[in-house]
Amino acid sequence: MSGVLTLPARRASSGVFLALALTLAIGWLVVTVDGGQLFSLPTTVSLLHVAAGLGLVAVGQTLVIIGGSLDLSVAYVVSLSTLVAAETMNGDDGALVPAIGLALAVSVAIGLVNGLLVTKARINAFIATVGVGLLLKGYLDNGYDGPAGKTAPALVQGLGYQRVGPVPVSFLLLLAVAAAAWFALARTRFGHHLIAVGGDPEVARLSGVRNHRVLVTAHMLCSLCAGVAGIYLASRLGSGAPRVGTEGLYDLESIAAVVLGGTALAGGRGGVAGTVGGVLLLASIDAIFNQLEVDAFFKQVIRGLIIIAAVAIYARRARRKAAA
Amino acid sequence: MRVAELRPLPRVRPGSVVPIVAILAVLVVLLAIRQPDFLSPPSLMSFLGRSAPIILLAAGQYFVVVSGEFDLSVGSLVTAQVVVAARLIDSEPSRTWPVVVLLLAFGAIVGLVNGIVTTRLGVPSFITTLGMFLILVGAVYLWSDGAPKGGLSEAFRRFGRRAFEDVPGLGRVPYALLVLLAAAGLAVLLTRSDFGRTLVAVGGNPRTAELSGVRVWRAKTIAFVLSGLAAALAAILLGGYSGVSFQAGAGLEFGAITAVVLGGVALGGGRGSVSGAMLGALTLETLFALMNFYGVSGALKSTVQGAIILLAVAVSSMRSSSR
Amino acid sequence: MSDDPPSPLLTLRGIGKSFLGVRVLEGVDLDVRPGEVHAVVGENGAGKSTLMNVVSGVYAPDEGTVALAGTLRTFRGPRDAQRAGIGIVHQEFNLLPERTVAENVYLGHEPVRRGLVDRRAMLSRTAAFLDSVGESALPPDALVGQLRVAQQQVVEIVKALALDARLLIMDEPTAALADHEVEQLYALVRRLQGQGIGMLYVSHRLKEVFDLSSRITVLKDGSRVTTLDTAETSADELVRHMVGRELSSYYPDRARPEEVGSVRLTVRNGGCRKLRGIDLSLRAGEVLGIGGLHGSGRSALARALFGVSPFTTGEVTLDGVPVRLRSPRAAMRAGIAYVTEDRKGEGIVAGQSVLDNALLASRAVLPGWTARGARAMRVRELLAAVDVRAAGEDQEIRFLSGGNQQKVVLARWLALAPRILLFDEPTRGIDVGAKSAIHDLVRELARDGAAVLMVSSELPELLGMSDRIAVMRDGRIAGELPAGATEQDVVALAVGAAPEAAA
Amino acid sequence: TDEPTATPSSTASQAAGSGTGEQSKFFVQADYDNELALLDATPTGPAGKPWEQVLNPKMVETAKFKKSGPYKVCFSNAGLNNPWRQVGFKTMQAEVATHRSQIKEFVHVDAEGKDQKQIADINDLLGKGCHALIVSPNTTATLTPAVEAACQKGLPVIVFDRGVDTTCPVTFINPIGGYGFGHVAAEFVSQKMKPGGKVLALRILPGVDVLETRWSAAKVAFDKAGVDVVGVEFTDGDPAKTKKIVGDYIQRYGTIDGVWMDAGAVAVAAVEAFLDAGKPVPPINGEDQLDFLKLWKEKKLTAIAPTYPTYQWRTPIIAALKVLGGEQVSSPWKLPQPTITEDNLDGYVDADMPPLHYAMCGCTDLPGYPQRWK
Ligand SMILES: Nc1ncnc2c1ncn2[C@@H]1O[C@H](COP(=O)(O)OP(=O)(O)OP(=O)(O)O)[C@@H](O)[C@H]1O
Ligand SMILES: Nc1ncnc2c1ncn2[C@@H]1O[C@H](COP(=O)(O)OP(=O)(O)OP(=O)(O)O)[C@@H](O)[C@H]1O
Ligand SMILES: [Mg+2]
Ligand SMILES: [Mg+2]
Repeated sequence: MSGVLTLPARRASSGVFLALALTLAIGWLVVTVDGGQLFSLPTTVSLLHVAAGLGLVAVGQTLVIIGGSLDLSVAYVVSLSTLVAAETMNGDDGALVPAIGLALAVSVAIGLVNGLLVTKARINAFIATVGVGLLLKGYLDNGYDGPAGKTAPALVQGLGYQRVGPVPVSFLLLLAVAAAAWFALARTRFGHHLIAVGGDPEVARLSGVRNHRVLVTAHMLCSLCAGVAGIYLASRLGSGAPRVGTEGLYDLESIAAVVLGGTALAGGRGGVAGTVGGVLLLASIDAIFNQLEVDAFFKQVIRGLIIIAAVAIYARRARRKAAA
Repeated sequence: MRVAELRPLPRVRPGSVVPIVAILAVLVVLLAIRQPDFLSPPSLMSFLGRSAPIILLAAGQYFVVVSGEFDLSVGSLVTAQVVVAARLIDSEPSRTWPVVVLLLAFGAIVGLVNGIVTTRLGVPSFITTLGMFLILVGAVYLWSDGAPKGGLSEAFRRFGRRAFEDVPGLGRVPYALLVLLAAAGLAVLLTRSDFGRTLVAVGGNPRTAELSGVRVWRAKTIAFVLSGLAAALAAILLGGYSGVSFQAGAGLEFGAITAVVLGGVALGGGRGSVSGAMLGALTLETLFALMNFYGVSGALKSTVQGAIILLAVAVSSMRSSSR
Repeated sequence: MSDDPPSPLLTLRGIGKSFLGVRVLEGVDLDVRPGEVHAVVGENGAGKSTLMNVVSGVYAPDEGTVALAGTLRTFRGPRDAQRAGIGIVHQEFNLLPERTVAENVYLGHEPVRRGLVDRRAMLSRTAAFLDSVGESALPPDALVGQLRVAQQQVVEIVKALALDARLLIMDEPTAALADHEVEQLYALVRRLQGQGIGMLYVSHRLKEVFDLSSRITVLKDGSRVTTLDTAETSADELVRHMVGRELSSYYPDRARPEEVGSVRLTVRNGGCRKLRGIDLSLRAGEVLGIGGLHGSGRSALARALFGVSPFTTGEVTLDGVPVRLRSPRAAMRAGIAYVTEDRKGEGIVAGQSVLDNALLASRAVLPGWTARGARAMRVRELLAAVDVRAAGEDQEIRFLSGGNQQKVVLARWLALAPRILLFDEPTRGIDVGAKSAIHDLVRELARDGAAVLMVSSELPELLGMSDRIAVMRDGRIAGELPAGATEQDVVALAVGAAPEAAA
Repeated sequence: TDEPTATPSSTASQAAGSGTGEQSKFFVQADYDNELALLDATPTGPAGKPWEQVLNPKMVETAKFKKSGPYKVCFSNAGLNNPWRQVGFKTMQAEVATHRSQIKEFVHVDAEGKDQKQIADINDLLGKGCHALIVSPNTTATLTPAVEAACQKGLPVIVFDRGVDTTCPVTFINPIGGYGFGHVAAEFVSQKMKPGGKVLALRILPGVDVLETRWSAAKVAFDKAGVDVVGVEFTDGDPAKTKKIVGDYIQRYGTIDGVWMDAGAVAVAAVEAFLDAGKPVPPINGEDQLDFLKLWKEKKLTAIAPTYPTYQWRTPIIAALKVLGGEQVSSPWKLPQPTITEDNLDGYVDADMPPLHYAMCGCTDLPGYPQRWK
């Protein structure tokens, strides 16, 4: 009686890599015609650096979004983390480890608060994290009137500027973090439960999943990633910067990257691989337009269009699958 | 239908306006203590007048949110509208009305595009409107290459800046307030109408709505158009109130969404009232004034704001908890 | 307490529960012995599911105690209950469409090896369980969203089994199952009984109750009416306890020839993704029953006629005029109504009031500020007519019992005074009382000249209600039977044992 | 910190309860003193061309950068995200246009106000075979490493507007700077307003070094004058927010006797707040943006407009060509920083330029004026 079923592929992420390949191909063509070089060493390095920063945040963001939540406070967490790290190091390699530890601890703590607000206080994630963001903003605005602290030289040389061929260490770090996240989602109970909570909290609860615990953990991991991103930026900037996170638009950009990667905002569906693809896509667009010296505002328009178009295409393919 | 024995309904239902009214009351009291003359008609009138734009945006946002979507583009839309208005009017009074009409049309069209892309192309509205946000900001900077040009006519600025002076009893009645009252009235009427109720159903369960003959895509699109129109009105009042600048609409989208949620509207749709949303916006504005009057230092403002918002939302979500 | 019967596995004493001041359960006593199937019956809203949810830790009781094998238990949540060895098949599906069968079955207690989820074990064990319920054809790595309602029901059951529970609760496990699948369930239940597993069995299908249970507890308005030994009671007595009055176990009279009017709707060679070569005609005043196995395309047919997933080939005529029913809206405008089989997912707007739910369709297709008053009146009458039980017309519908929700959905459609009604499992999960009410209603509609198409997996209902029966198989109409056909005839056509009789 | 090599010192004057809060860590007494000295210094260089003039020149050798043209000049820009930078960049482009013979290619990369993007941009530019690199850093401290990396590449680096914490660039170009701006405005406000009056300080946003130095200088002035600063508010450059704040302060204190602001963006809004409240507009400072200047003239305000001239965007190009030509340049290259007062106001008001145009663009003689700036 049970008719044979045709299962649609569960990877929506394949789409983003297609988009990425296309973008790079077209970009390369245009840039070359324009007399530039898209894949020159410096350009590639810059591209990967930009990707590393956003990527670290976006991977964390992926986790909360898969859990049906959202984190709009990451930008401030990033800034705070740079400051905590740089101020604790204060240019001294000896303080490297404690500083990193402290920065990450602070970040995780913020994640904990986010998580508790979303679960225990039952505040919608959007508001909860915007609220926490405001709290942090106030602290940063009030406490810092500019860059502060000094990153340990070792970190600057290492994470900040060290490369393996054209690939910055920071990008390798991103890959490592992404791999870890992927593993957590696919191979641990936490991952399975997180996807369930994102898919349908009630079902998860009735199936004996501890929804709150799972979501709080996800939020802590998200902030942790933001913290790591902060440390990377501190290593890049040589000091703590109170507004680097917000200037970088890490909150919205990370979400955009996640969705570009084929993760459903509603939760319960998606993956980290796609997110990395989404980040690379955004970074490549940047790089290409840089080469072409396109006006930043025009670039913004194109970005908007590309984001919408890309997601529209996924939606289309998804529908076709459903109908097939 | 048999009403089985007297089963009392829950006091505070999810989506009720009770909590927000309470919160607002508290803030107003605090404000009155610190600054008694704040409640004097003239000052109250001007306060309501200057709060009109964000309240309008909240009302517009309500329709989108209750239908289960987001509109993150309103802030940039306001900015775009103000800048466009300035350049088109170019301090030429005679162009005021045509431009006003044009702005409303512009707002409606942006809403329409948001709606169509979201419903017909199946792009999550968070992304659609985020993209629209980028596009609008980029486009308006591009178009006015980087710095607003021209200027707004007095006739245009009147709407957001001037008032009927020395009205007996009230002192002054800002035009903005009248615009607000009219729009608010319409909004409430709309939520009571078939469309309004249907929209809530769409937000609650699109499948059911579709199978009951509701054109879900149409309902949602209309919601976006309403939001766009609200943004246009807000832009007209805001441009009038404070003139041209690229900052005109900065951050308003978050303001509006926060207000809507404060007002008890559920993100994700299906629950909440437009009056709640507008009260939420008024609460935010009151909070802002409160901090000015209590002299909360510039930098700490956002901390206080964040804390109070979290508190308020937490409280209301607690009160309206079933089970 | 060491009497002759084995000491009870589950003991409930004085269970009480109210929601927001609404009394739902009151002083319910009940016990289940190892290896016993204890049936719980009652009208819609009697509190059956709530009671089951209390036992399975979903709700904490306001009063009373839950004892498992003699020791008192307080569950902080479903998790605790599961740990204590209580498994439950919920009345509504609790599955994640985006996840595989195996992932759903083991959700919350995934097998782990060295701290990592052991997928291989998950798949193999799930496959084993599927075997044990005779669903070996169902791949454990299929996405649940791709499964048919019936298959999902099976996954739901397997999910409960996977907890290897001491006490298994089944809240209307057969609501979505056809009779021969019910047989498989019977076998399973008996096997579990053999293993000394106690079972609470909630169902509106008295046949099953009598086939399976050894004792029956009747709930009414939240309190226990009585507990009977199945051997010593009869359907009539049971029904009397449930509804507190005699119920004619007969179906309303069929349409007399003169009542059957002209042909309203015809389909010629209709086809779509799930249907092929559909030929059928529907007359005013008659009830056309649609039989068949699950997945045979009955819902697909209804959905095609209602324009949800329209026919891609063939021709449909309404009163002789060719029509294209591209969307539900178009169908509604043409006077067609459709009561879906998936109430939770497609039938109700959980967060809206009873009244809003009942008005939904009218508002959509015949809007207008002026008509509102009259419309509201009409809907109120209808809600009364179908006898909805709720705290008030502005109570959120999610707080109503399944049956009452269904009645609200019916009222929604009746408000449009449709000329053609498509019912997909109209009495699924509806109690005997309401059921016969709905049967009378359907027949009445036919009498008033409506053409009714009724999909049903319940053969007695199908046979009792239909003036004609079209039986489907693999997306085609296998054959048509006149009134008075027997269950065997239907099943024979459904499984393809009989030569296809041309319609 | 506009000066390179400047290290923060704690010799900040104490804010004796005059509401200005404690001194910013950006305050560097030495820089402060020498900027105030520069205010009355007389520039050397061609008269009427302030963008070529220098205050207290300290010439440095540049022979080692001498190359034969035409050149490829690259520019890493912090951003174009406000009218000031827009006007400035247009001016720079116009300047480039006047040297078409010597500059064969002018590469511009916009960091969109993102530190890490600018670092990446600079690194990227190093691979493009530029003859000279002009940098307008987004943030002083954080861009330093990248600029040092650029210096090591051996090509002449010219920094302007905001500085970097290193001496490796050939020169650092900017007008007198934040202390001068803040001081001039604060002095004016505290002198013109009624003694013991209440001052409201409006700031755009915290953490932008140029703005911080302006405020820290103003603090010193206000504390010295014993002015009662009743509020220091951030406006995010949003006129609506500004009007609300100012309105509420007027209501709270009955009247405000002086308004100081660290940038002109919201000057007009502040003035309007008083007009709408039916109060006389107190002594106030703005900047050289035309909307303010027009309003000032029209409403006969008691006002002053210290400037941070946009003509400084011309100088880096000029400097780059000098350096590549092996000519000496002054390092640092301090440009004069005129102040607009009642007396010279009419000279700057230009009715047919857009409201947010900066009068001090020194662009009237450049090709494409005025269209390019409209
Ligand atoms: N979460 C809830 N909040 C409020 N009321 C509820 C809730 N769940 C159930 N009820 C009410 O409790 C009563 C019993 O509901 P329940 O679902 O247990 O009935 P049932 O016997 O299972 O009916 P059916 O046979 O239709 O499933 C109903 O009147 C329903 O309205
Ligand atoms: N092979 C299939 N793959 C995916 N979904 C299916 C398949 N068959 C049926 N369905 C879904 O299950 C629902 C019911 O299936 P269908 O109408 O084909 O059979 P049915 O006779 O109505 O059985 P049921 O009682 O399960 O509804 C349909 O709405 C359809 O969407
Ligand atoms: Mg039930
Ligand atoms: Mg069916």
